[in-house]
Amino acid sequence: MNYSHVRHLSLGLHDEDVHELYYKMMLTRAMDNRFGQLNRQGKVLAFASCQGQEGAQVGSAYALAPDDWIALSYREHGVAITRGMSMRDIFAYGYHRDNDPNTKGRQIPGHYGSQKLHILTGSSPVGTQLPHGVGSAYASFYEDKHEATIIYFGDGSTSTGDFHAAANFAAIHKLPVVFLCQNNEWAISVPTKMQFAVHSLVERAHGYGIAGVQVDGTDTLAVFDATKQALAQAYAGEGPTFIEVKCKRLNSHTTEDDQSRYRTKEEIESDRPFDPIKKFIAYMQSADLWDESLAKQVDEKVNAEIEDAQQYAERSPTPKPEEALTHVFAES
Amino acid sequence: MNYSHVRHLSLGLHDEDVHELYYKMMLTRAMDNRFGQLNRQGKVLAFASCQGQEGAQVGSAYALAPDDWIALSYREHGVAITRGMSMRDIFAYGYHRDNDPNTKGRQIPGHYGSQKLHILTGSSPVGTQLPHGVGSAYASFYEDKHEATIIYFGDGSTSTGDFHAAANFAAIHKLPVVFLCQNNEWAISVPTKMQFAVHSLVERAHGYGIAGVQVDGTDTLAVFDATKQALAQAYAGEGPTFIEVKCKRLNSHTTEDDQSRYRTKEEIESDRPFDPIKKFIAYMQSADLWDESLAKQVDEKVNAEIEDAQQYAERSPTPKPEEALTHVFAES
Amino acid sequence: MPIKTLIEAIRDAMDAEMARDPRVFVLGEDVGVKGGVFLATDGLYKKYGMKRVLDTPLNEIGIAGIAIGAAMRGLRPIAEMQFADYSLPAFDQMVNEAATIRWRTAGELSVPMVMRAPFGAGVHGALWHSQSVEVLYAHRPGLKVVIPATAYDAKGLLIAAIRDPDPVVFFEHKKGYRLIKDEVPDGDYTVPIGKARIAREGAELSVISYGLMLHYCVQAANELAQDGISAEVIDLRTISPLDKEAIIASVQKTGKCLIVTEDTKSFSVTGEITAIINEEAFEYLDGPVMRVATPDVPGMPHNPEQEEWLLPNVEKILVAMLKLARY
Amino acid sequence: MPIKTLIEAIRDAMDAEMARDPRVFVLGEDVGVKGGVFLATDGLYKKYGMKRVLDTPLNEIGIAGIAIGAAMRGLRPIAEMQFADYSLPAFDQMVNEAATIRWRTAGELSVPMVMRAPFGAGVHGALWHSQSVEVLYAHRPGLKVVIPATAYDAKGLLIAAIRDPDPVVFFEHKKGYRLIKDEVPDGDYTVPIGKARIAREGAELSVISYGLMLHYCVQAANELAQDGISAEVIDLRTISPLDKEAIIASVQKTGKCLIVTEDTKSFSVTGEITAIINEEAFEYLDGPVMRVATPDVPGMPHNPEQEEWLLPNVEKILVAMLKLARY
Ligand SMILES: Cc1ncc(C[n+]2csc(CCOP(=O)(O)OP(=O)(O)O)c2C)c(N)n1
Ligand SMILES: Cc1ncc(C[n+]2csc(CCOP(=O)(O)OP(=O)(O)O)c2C)c(N)n1
Ligand SMILES: [Mg+2]
Ligand SMILES: [Mg+2]
Repeated sequence: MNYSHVRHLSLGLHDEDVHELYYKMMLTRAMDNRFGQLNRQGKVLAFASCQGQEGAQVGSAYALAPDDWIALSYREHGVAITRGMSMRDIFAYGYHRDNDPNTKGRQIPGHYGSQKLHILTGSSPVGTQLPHGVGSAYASFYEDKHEATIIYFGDGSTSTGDFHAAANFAAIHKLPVVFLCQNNEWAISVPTKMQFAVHSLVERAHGYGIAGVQVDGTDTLAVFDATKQALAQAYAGEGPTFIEVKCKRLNSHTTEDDQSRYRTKEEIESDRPFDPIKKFIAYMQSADLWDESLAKQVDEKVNAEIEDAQQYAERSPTPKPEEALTHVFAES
Repeated sequence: MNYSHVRHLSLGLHDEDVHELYYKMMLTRAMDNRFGQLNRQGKVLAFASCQGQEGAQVGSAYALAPDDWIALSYREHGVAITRGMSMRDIFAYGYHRDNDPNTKGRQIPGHYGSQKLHILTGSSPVGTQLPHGVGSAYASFYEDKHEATIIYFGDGSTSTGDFHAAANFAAIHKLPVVFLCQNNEWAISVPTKMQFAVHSLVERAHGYGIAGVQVDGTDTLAVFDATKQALAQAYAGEGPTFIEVKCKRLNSHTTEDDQSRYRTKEEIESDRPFDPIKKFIAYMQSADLWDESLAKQVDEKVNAEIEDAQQYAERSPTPKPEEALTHVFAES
Repeated sequence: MPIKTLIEAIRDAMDAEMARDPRVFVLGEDVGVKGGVFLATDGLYKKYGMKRVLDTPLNEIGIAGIAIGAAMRGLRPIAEMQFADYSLPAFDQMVNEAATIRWRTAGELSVPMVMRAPFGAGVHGALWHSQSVEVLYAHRPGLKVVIPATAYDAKGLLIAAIRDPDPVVFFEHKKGYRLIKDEVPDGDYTVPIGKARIAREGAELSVISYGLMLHYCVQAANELAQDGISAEVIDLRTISPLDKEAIIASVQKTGKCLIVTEDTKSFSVTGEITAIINEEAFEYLDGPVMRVATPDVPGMPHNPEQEEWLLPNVEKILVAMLKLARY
Repeated sequence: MPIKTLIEAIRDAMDAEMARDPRVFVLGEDVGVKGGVFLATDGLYKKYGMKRVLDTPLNEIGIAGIAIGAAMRGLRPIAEMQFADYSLPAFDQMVNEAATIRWRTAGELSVPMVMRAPFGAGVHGALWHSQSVEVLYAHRPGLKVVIPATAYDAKGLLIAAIRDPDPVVFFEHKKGYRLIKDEVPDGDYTVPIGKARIAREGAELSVISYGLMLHYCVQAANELAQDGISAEVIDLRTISPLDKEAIIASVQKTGKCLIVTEDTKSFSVTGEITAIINEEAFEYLDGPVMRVATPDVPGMPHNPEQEEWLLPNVEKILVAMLKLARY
């Protein structure tokens, strides 16, 4: 039968899930906008915006089971949020406060890490999280655990030696890994045509004997669906899947970058329509899951969370300078 | 018309070329056997035999033009010999003598290097020669020279980050590179099924958008043919080609290794028939280019060269100890 | 003479050499249209085109390895690592390959390349935008390691590095890019690699440093002068090979030595300098060779108060100088 | 007690820990069926199976990076690098990742892994089968670097390393694998990481070393005793963090110190040790801290005469000891 008008049901998602997805994306967007403002105010000192990639991040993370593990880099705010990291924790981190549970203010924002949320710590060196994620999957395999590890990385990361090591090893041992590549078409200022000669990164995946699929990153449900299927394959011991999520980087690479140095105004503008949130709203409307009052409710809830989190961060203590010397090794 | 009974003519090779190929392979085999003996006598201190891979090495190197460049590792004695390195130079190297033109006795045998012969210096770290070869091709492209660079490496080398960097960059810029992979089925004791999950390394090449072809390494003319075609494509600016030459490693990895530790006697024996020289003799017979007297001539020529080279090496001086301190930087 | 910043001097040097020598080209991440994340190559892509100002894929092994191959073929590559911290994936190519090629071929082949990268902390860049890794490269004979402290030296040393027949690792202090300003002649000139300079003459103690820290040392020395203590400040300029003569001459004159680095203290270049002084000027020492450095932490924290607390500064240097002077 | 070689002690340690703790596994090139190129893992594949004795593809980035990921998940990986020289492709993973993870997460995550590798020269292995790279790893806080000199210590230190909650880099001298033999108890025991030992008591000068060189130092000290000069020999055992107390105590006692390493001299660990002695025991010094090391060459030559000429040996150490004693 034809589910097309209620596509989310065909994916096993209830109406509440759709509203939850909408809420997570709105929360991610609001947090992202606020961090941008706080950066201009000199309060958040560096930040990599994920605008345009919320569908890729929220859609995929929503498909994960609590036991699954996550390896990420620096742009996956939507993943941390969907995974359940509180706004207060995220802002305490952005404000490099002592109560930042991710890094105690030691890292630049975005390198989330949490035992509770099963997030392996991210870092700035591009690609290094890929072997970590594969090592995590090896641990699940080693202990015969019904778990998968999803690894988030960008198009540029596929050029690294770390990616090569990770993809090859995962394929050889059919490890429970989901390679979630957000192809936002840029490695800072280097366009994909200067990064690789293949038309799709799925071809790159095939070079390792890894099954691959390309998805439209503005279609949140499609990302959810692809991730669910990849996870099922992983749990079944059928090996890794490479998901290339095509999306747009709506802002500059980071607050340190100015994309107008390497892209025309027109180019930048032409990306604007590729907004996963706009597209998701259209879907909700088509599925009769949208009305102004709901939108208003979500906006209010989101704003309240952001305001509360910012106030929390601003009144949180900064770590003592000498505390920078702790945790070099396990304290015995 | 049907050239099958005179296949070499169809490949643009004259009868003399066939005899030359035979001679180079016999010379390579004899040198390889002698180095093995000299190792057991404690005169050559370490050696990686290329037996079983002469077809891959001589056949491909014979296709090169004098202007082409070569990047190699440690097993390509047949390449150095075909390129014209004298037996005396090769033995002076094997005996780590002062007049070793490759390394002045500083490197273990096999890491050939020569400006005259257009051989970039080889080294032990596996894979590092791949970006060097691509850099050499970039230099040819940069200066619009009608040259290609051929890079020799093994199956195991395709797992390195260096391979990944080299293949990807060469593909992006359509550089004049021939990736000549000798798949001898082993990285020391690690079989290919533990090295990669693809059926053929040609699939790996496709993951970079590189054209690939698989050849039977016991068929010297097939290797020659594939290399010629790859070079033509390179000269024409149509980019790199990946040639997977399937061959057997008839001896242990090196004189330090004992393959009976990880392979059964039967397995080892079952490889013996895959000898490119036997196969080439059969071809010569089928093409009426073979008779006992020729075989005898070649044997005598080869033995004379080997004997002369060994005597030359044995009477050559060893470098002065303190000379190890020279050439750290350019002497001004 | 025009006053220029460190970053302008770096750009000048590359521009001058690219104009002079067609074999010189730049490769790295974002060096092309964007002009580099610190704009070191700003304008060069327009002027010299893609072949000579090449954006590479994100793989430092390749940036270094391809530069090595091109250099063996006679080109003069300048390989930019976006941050010194990110040069480590290329470490194997630089120390196992670039450093060894001339020696292992007894001069048959060589690698006239430059690897340049911004290093140093103070910009809240945290663990991977703050590192000092010079000692890692200095450890391998066959590599030269250069770190300019002034814009004048940056231009002259970088031109010398590009013309050098051997591989040179060239680090530029990112906080100094716009902070450091001094007179830089137009046109080309070289400053010799391997020669330190006396940044400030003095008689009672020697202070040896390099990079941004050098300026803090000079400031501290000037303040110390007000207490009537005269300190000599040596700017190493080249980390490897070290200018032993300059180091020893100064210590023989003053009898006391303080070494200042921004790197974490243990196993930094300060150790080798101390050892050289011990071996060659022990009898002249009127006090222990002392060190000011960053405490041993695995990375620089993003938190600015912590970063400031950890890093050497004029006050810490001054305290150490006084302690040594009074010894 | 049974006499065992260094390599047997290493194998014992891994076997004992694998038997005791199911989280312990080995990964690396040729560690499986072949049992490692030096047979360090001989028999373990048969005993523990492929999952726990895993042959990897030829990629050190992966060996280290996968070990780091598995360690963060609570396993206890032992990552074998076939030669210390070939650990450099993994250098970025080890220093930028393994070393920083506990600190950068303020203890939330950690990396209880061991990276082991054979190091050292004397086997005519030339440039890439001879290196001493300990100082490169020692430079980064967050990594522990261990080098045993005896079979007893090798077993006890490796077991301690495997049980250590943080990443430990463990180097074993390849020439010592069969040369070094001493009493090794059966069963398991640990030797504490971070503690040096007095290998030979003495009064007139201190000799500090580690690895194979330690044995040459003891031999030289015994010969020196025949000239009536009593030298104390310190076996560092751990390169980072250094046992400062042991170093200082010995120098305070003897007033003279010779440091011996097989590494090339410049920027080797000898510099840091000299600096520590300067900072903390300067008043006790009756002579310069001296060093015996390999001259600064980019690699070890294959030519055996040259190799022997370059490497430290008992005679060179003895000459330096006499020079220092007579100072
Ligand atoms: C090893 C390394 N080299 C260079 C950099 C500098 N850098 C940071 S992000 C980036 C581009 C990454 O592109 P991509 O993987 O597509 O991720 P995106 O930023 O587009 O999300 C670069 C070059 C780095 N962080 N690490
Ligand atoms: C970076 C690095 N890691 C490990 C080694 C040890 N090693 C030497 S040869 C070899 C296997 C190479 O296999 P392959 O590329 O197939 O070449 P083959 O020896 O079969 O010709 C290994 C692991 C090395 N030399 N370099
Ligand atoms: Mg991208
Ligand atoms: Mg092979």
